[in-house]
Amino acid sequence: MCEQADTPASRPALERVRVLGNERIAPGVGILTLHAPRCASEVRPGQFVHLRVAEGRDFILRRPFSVHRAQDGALEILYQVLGSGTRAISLLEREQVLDLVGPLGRGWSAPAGLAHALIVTGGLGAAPLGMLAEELAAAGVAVTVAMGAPTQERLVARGLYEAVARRVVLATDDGSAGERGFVTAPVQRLLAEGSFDQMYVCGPEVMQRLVAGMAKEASVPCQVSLERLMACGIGACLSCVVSTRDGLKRACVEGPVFNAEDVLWDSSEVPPKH
Amino acid sequence: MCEQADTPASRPALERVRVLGNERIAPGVGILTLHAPRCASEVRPGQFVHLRVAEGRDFILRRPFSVHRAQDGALEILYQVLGSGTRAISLLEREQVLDLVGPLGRGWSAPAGLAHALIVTGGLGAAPLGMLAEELAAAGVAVTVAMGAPTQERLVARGLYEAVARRVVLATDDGSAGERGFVTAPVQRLLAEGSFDQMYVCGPEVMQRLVAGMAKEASVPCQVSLERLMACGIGACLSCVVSTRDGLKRACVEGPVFNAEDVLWDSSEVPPKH
Amino acid sequence: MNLDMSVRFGSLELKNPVVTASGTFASGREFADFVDLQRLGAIVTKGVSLEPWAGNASPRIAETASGMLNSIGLQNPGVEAFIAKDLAWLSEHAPRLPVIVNVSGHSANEYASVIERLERESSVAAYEVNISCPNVDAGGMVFGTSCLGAAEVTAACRKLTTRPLIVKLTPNVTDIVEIARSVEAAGADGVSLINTLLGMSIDAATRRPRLARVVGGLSGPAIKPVALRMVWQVSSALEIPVLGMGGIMTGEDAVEFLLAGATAVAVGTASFVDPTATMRVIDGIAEYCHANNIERVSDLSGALIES
Amino acid sequence: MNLDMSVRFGSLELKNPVVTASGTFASGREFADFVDLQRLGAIVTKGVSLEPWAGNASPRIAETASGMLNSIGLQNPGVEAFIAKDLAWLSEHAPRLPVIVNVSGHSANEYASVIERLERESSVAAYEVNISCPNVDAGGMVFGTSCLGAAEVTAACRKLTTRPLIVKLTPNVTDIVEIARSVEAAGADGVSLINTLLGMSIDAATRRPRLARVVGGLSGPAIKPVALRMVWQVSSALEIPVLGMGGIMTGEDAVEFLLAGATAVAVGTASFVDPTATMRVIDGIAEYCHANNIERVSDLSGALIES
Ligand SMILES: Cc1cc2nc3c(=O)[nH]c(=O)nc-3n(C[C@H](O)[C@H](O)[C@H](O)COP(=O)(O)OP(=O)(O)OC[C@H]3O[C@@H](n4cnc5c(N)ncnc54)[C@H](O)[C@@H]3O)c2cc1C
Ligand SMILES: Cc1cc2nc3c(=O)[nH]c(=O)nc-3n(C[C@H](O)[C@H](O)[C@H](O)COP(=O)(O)OP(=O)(O)OC[C@H]3O[C@@H](n4cnc5c(N)ncnc54)[C@H](O)[C@@H]3O)c2cc1C
Ligand SMILES: Cc1cc2nc3c(=O)[nH]c(=O)nc-3n(C[C@H](O)[C@H](O)[C@H](O)COP(=O)(O)O)c2cc1C
Ligand SMILES: Cc1cc2nc3c(=O)[nH]c(=O)nc-3n(C[C@H](O)[C@H](O)[C@H](O)COP(=O)(O)O)c2cc1C
Ligand code: FES
Ligand code: FES
Repeated sequence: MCEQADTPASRPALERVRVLGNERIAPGVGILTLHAPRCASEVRPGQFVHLRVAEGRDFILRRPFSVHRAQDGALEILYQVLGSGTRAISLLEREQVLDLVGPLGRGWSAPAGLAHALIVTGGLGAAPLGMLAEELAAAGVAVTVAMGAPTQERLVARGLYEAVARRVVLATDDGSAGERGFVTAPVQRLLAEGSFDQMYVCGPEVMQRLVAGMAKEASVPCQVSLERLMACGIGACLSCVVSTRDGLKRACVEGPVFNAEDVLWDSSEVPPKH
Repeated sequence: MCEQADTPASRPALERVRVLGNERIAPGVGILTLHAPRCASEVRPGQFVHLRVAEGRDFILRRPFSVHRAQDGALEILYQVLGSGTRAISLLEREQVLDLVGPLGRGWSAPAGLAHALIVTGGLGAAPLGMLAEELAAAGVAVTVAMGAPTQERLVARGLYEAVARRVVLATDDGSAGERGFVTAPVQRLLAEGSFDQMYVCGPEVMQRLVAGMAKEASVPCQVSLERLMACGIGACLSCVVSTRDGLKRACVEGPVFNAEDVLWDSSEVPPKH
Repeated sequence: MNLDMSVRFGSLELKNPVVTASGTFASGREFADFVDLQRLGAIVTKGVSLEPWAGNASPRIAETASGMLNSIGLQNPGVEAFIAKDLAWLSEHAPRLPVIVNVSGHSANEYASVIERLERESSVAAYEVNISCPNVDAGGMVFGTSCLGAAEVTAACRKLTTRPLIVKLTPNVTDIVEIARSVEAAGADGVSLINTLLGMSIDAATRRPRLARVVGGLSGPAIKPVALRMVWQVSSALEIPVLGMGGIMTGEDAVEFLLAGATAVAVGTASFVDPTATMRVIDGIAEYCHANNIERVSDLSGALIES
Repeated sequence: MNLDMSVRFGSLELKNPVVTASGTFASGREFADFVDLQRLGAIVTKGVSLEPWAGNASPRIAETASGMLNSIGLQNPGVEAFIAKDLAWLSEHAPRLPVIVNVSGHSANEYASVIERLERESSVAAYEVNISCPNVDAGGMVFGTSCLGAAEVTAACRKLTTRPLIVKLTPNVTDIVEIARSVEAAGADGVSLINTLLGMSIDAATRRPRLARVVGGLSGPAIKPVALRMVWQVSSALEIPVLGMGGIMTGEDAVEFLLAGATAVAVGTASFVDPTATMRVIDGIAEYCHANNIERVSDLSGALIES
């Protein structure tokens, strides 16, 4: 189980990794599979890796990506093409070698005696919750998942969640799968119906904030995973701060997963939109 | 024949080209073959192309390379790995696409009635003289070649010259082929023996200067090909100037081939050595 | 949607906001094989001085990370030869292309004399007065680094012409706004920003500077953040328009300069990497406007959302 | 051949010339998984102020061509927390590593108060006084852009300590030598060059600045030519040693700074790209020395061949 995520047992390392596969799974979305034995064996759900997209000078900064799944020495990263770095990632081919720093950050944590968890994903927010859903299910925790996306085909990792969850509820902006509209509506209903011990949320920051508000009203503890621009990824540069009740916290080491109630949403900033 | 080189009939163009082959032929020396139909059909002996080594930001400047040979839509470039750009060239693989600007510059010219030409090469200086030797020989001109290099294996393009020249004289620093020492010694002897109408020289600038001096003493007209750092390659930036009796000339348009007697060697500068 | 690409740079009407950066495009002839010169908003010529200048010793350039250094040193054949060759060629081959002549001098008088001579030529549309070249000992950047010097040259030139007078400033100063204000007060109709940053490159293998003159001017994408910042600072503070430049490689880069407050932009080093760069930039701006429902390019100037 | 990597930076003995650039290495702890801290010549800590500083709003960084902008704004927990946490950690985990504390303030008094407090701590080897941060409104770069301001802060700090006092200068000035001379005259034992260049980045898609504070400091390989030039200018003019930095990614880059006249070098942005960068730079300098038959790294300083 994943209690350990709270105090990651592993230390990050710089690791040379090899591309095992790179598959397009939806328009502008792909899965990159990396041979990264050290990181794959150490990573905990919700942690991330800091990827060097290419040698040379095209990218001065690494790019942070959550680990979607990890097994047998392989890491899966679910990525969305947004800018130059993710475009370069989408062009990576089998056998290419790159490097990463990881595993990094504080992942999801499960309270003792967790019986029923509600996972809420929005778009690519499905990525960092994959490993968690698998581990929770394997440990006998009941998992309900609410997924939202613009369209049916953008409901990435839906298969994974359907395989392990007791129930998966879908919402799409265009109604092409599940109900039409935002995922917040089904979440509201689920909270009214069910009795959850813990919520896990990842997606656009505005969605996370709304869902966190619902969790609070329903008195369900809620964890969120926040994105920030990151230079170092290891806690040194202070580029990734999140405003919390305890002051500024670094998303790369004290996050990316935070307890929703600690986050001061008003003053936190989203990365530039595309 | 190559009289036209004097007034290049063709205009340069930006051309996307494809790598047909890239072979290592000596330590740190390779032949890059490019599918470049437009340039290959227009280029004259002694002209060069300005190669974009890679997209992205690793190289702000193009790299100038003489055309070694051109036939059937293919250009051959003989290159020596010196710095980051030529290292990147050495890693190019078949089917990769890059672009070039060319053909550029003023190439070798042949005086009317040329009967016997002496070609002198030093190291990679063998590159820009390949096409010339072939064209002269095909036109019935007698060609004698003096080649110099550090070692036998660095006598690049020796096969080409042996195939078309009446006589090829070799000199290597270590004596591994031909006589030991610089190519200047055999050139001196050849000039004493033979009666040449025209000399063509390319190699390290100090060698070109010495050979040009011998040519002058022997009253043989002599053309040299000079290397300069080049930004634009098309005559706009003035980074490539050569001091001549008529003032500063741009190596990229008024050269790279100059009449040796016009060059003011004292004030001309060599590119940084490695 | 009909896209209006034209901009007014002071009294100068340009069919689009893209011009060439001085010294990177010669006087156009060398690029005629690659671009349709008349598609340019204007051509800014290489620097022209009263007498011929020989420029600096070689090597004159060095490649750096996302940039290059140059120490050409304003080599040029002098104003008479410029008129006889370059201006004549332009009048014949690109008669509808506005010509902005970049002017150099060792003293305020020399700048003024070049302009005085060019006033007799009808094909000159405007002047860009370069008080910012880091590659000459007297004149050049010396004027551009003090308010007094900058104003002195500007005033001397202003007296001689009613044509648009653009003053090109150096970024190698503590307070660019102060300098810009002083040239505005001295009568400039616009400012060009930025000339090159003073830099240096060393070859560890030979232990020598890569440039014969040791230091030179840094241009290219490396300097874009500094250029954008100065364009933003100056255009916020001044009334007169800004010609923005420094590392523009694409249409999107150009749009960034417009948003920062530039009225028009110049493409420099990019033309070395890609001789068709100016055309790509024009096309890229048009694409951006189409994608973002912008009907007039001039609406982009200063449209940065700062809240 | 036995290679002597040690250098003397004023009275400071460093086992090699490679230190960390302030603000890019925190206080070392975060890098302990990646580097052997005690192999560093010294650690330069992040900026420390008298009271806690909250820093600037987010976003605080932006990537640029061969560089990055930051507007962290010197967020730090104040000198007391620094001593209790960072200095204590360093004393325990890297007892033989010289600690150079980077000092920030809004006024000359505030700088002095930080030093006054640190004087009581035996594990501080030297101070680097940052009068060059472009990311704070009062203090910071304001002092670094005038000779008077620079001298004032230097003198205030000098009075309070006999430890080596290094003053970190901003490149955003017209005449770096003039500023450097004034801090030398005011008692500095060395200068650090360069802090970041003031820059800006715009997202054309959103039409917004990429940094919440609009402008920020440019670092990384893009600025290396400017940094080398300033190191060369200042080390040629001053008696006191120069700590050179700006875009150092490799051992060869570091050698270039030494040749230009730096006595030691700092690695900054490179540590973000590669957390082991400092070690690679140390190894790279050693390799260069072996390949070039150099027995003492200190012989490289200022060994540029300029003829
Ligand atoms: C902890 C963490 C986990 C993440 N996990 C995933 C994931 O599993 N799948 C996925 O597709 N994306 C994930 N992201 C977002 C991903 O890092 C960005 O989409 C990516 O960096 C964009 O890079 P680019 O070069 O394509 O975009 P550009 O806009 O060209 O990048 C410019 C700079 O901005 C940064 N940047 C841009 N957008 C973001 C963003 N949303 N978050 C952080 N930095 C950004 C880049 O890293 C780079 O430094 C995660 C971000 C964080 C912080
Ligand atoms: C007209 C001309 C024809 C040439 N023909 C050939 C040829 O056929 N085969 C061959 O191997 N080389 C040739 N060269 C030299 C070749 O251009 C350089 O070796 C190459 O540019 C080095 O690039 P780099 O990135 O490896 O070196 P770096 O040192 O990393 O390059 C840095 C900068 O310096 C320039 N540079 C470095 N050395 C030279 C040089 N000797 N001449 C010009 N620029 C240089 C580069 O172009 C680049 O702008 C020619 C040069 C010129 C001017
Ligand atoms: C090779 C070269 C020569 C230049 N010559 C001049 C010049 O003669 N006059 C001038 O005002 N600016 C000159 N500049 C500066 C450019 O016009 C421009 O301001 C600068 O290069 C920044 O733009 P860029 O990054 O797009 O090149 C020159 C720049 C380069 C690279
Ligand atoms: C994220 C970041 C934070 C910085 N914080 C400080 C600081 O607190 N104090 C300081 O003097 N310099 C600070 N700097 C400047 C660096 O120490 C260094 O001078 C500059 O980045 C140039 O070096 P580089 O190109 O190797 O990064 C900071 C730089 C960066 C990138
Ligand atoms: S990314 Fe550097 S502190 Fe978080
Ligand atoms: S390389 Fe630009 S003029 Fe010759």
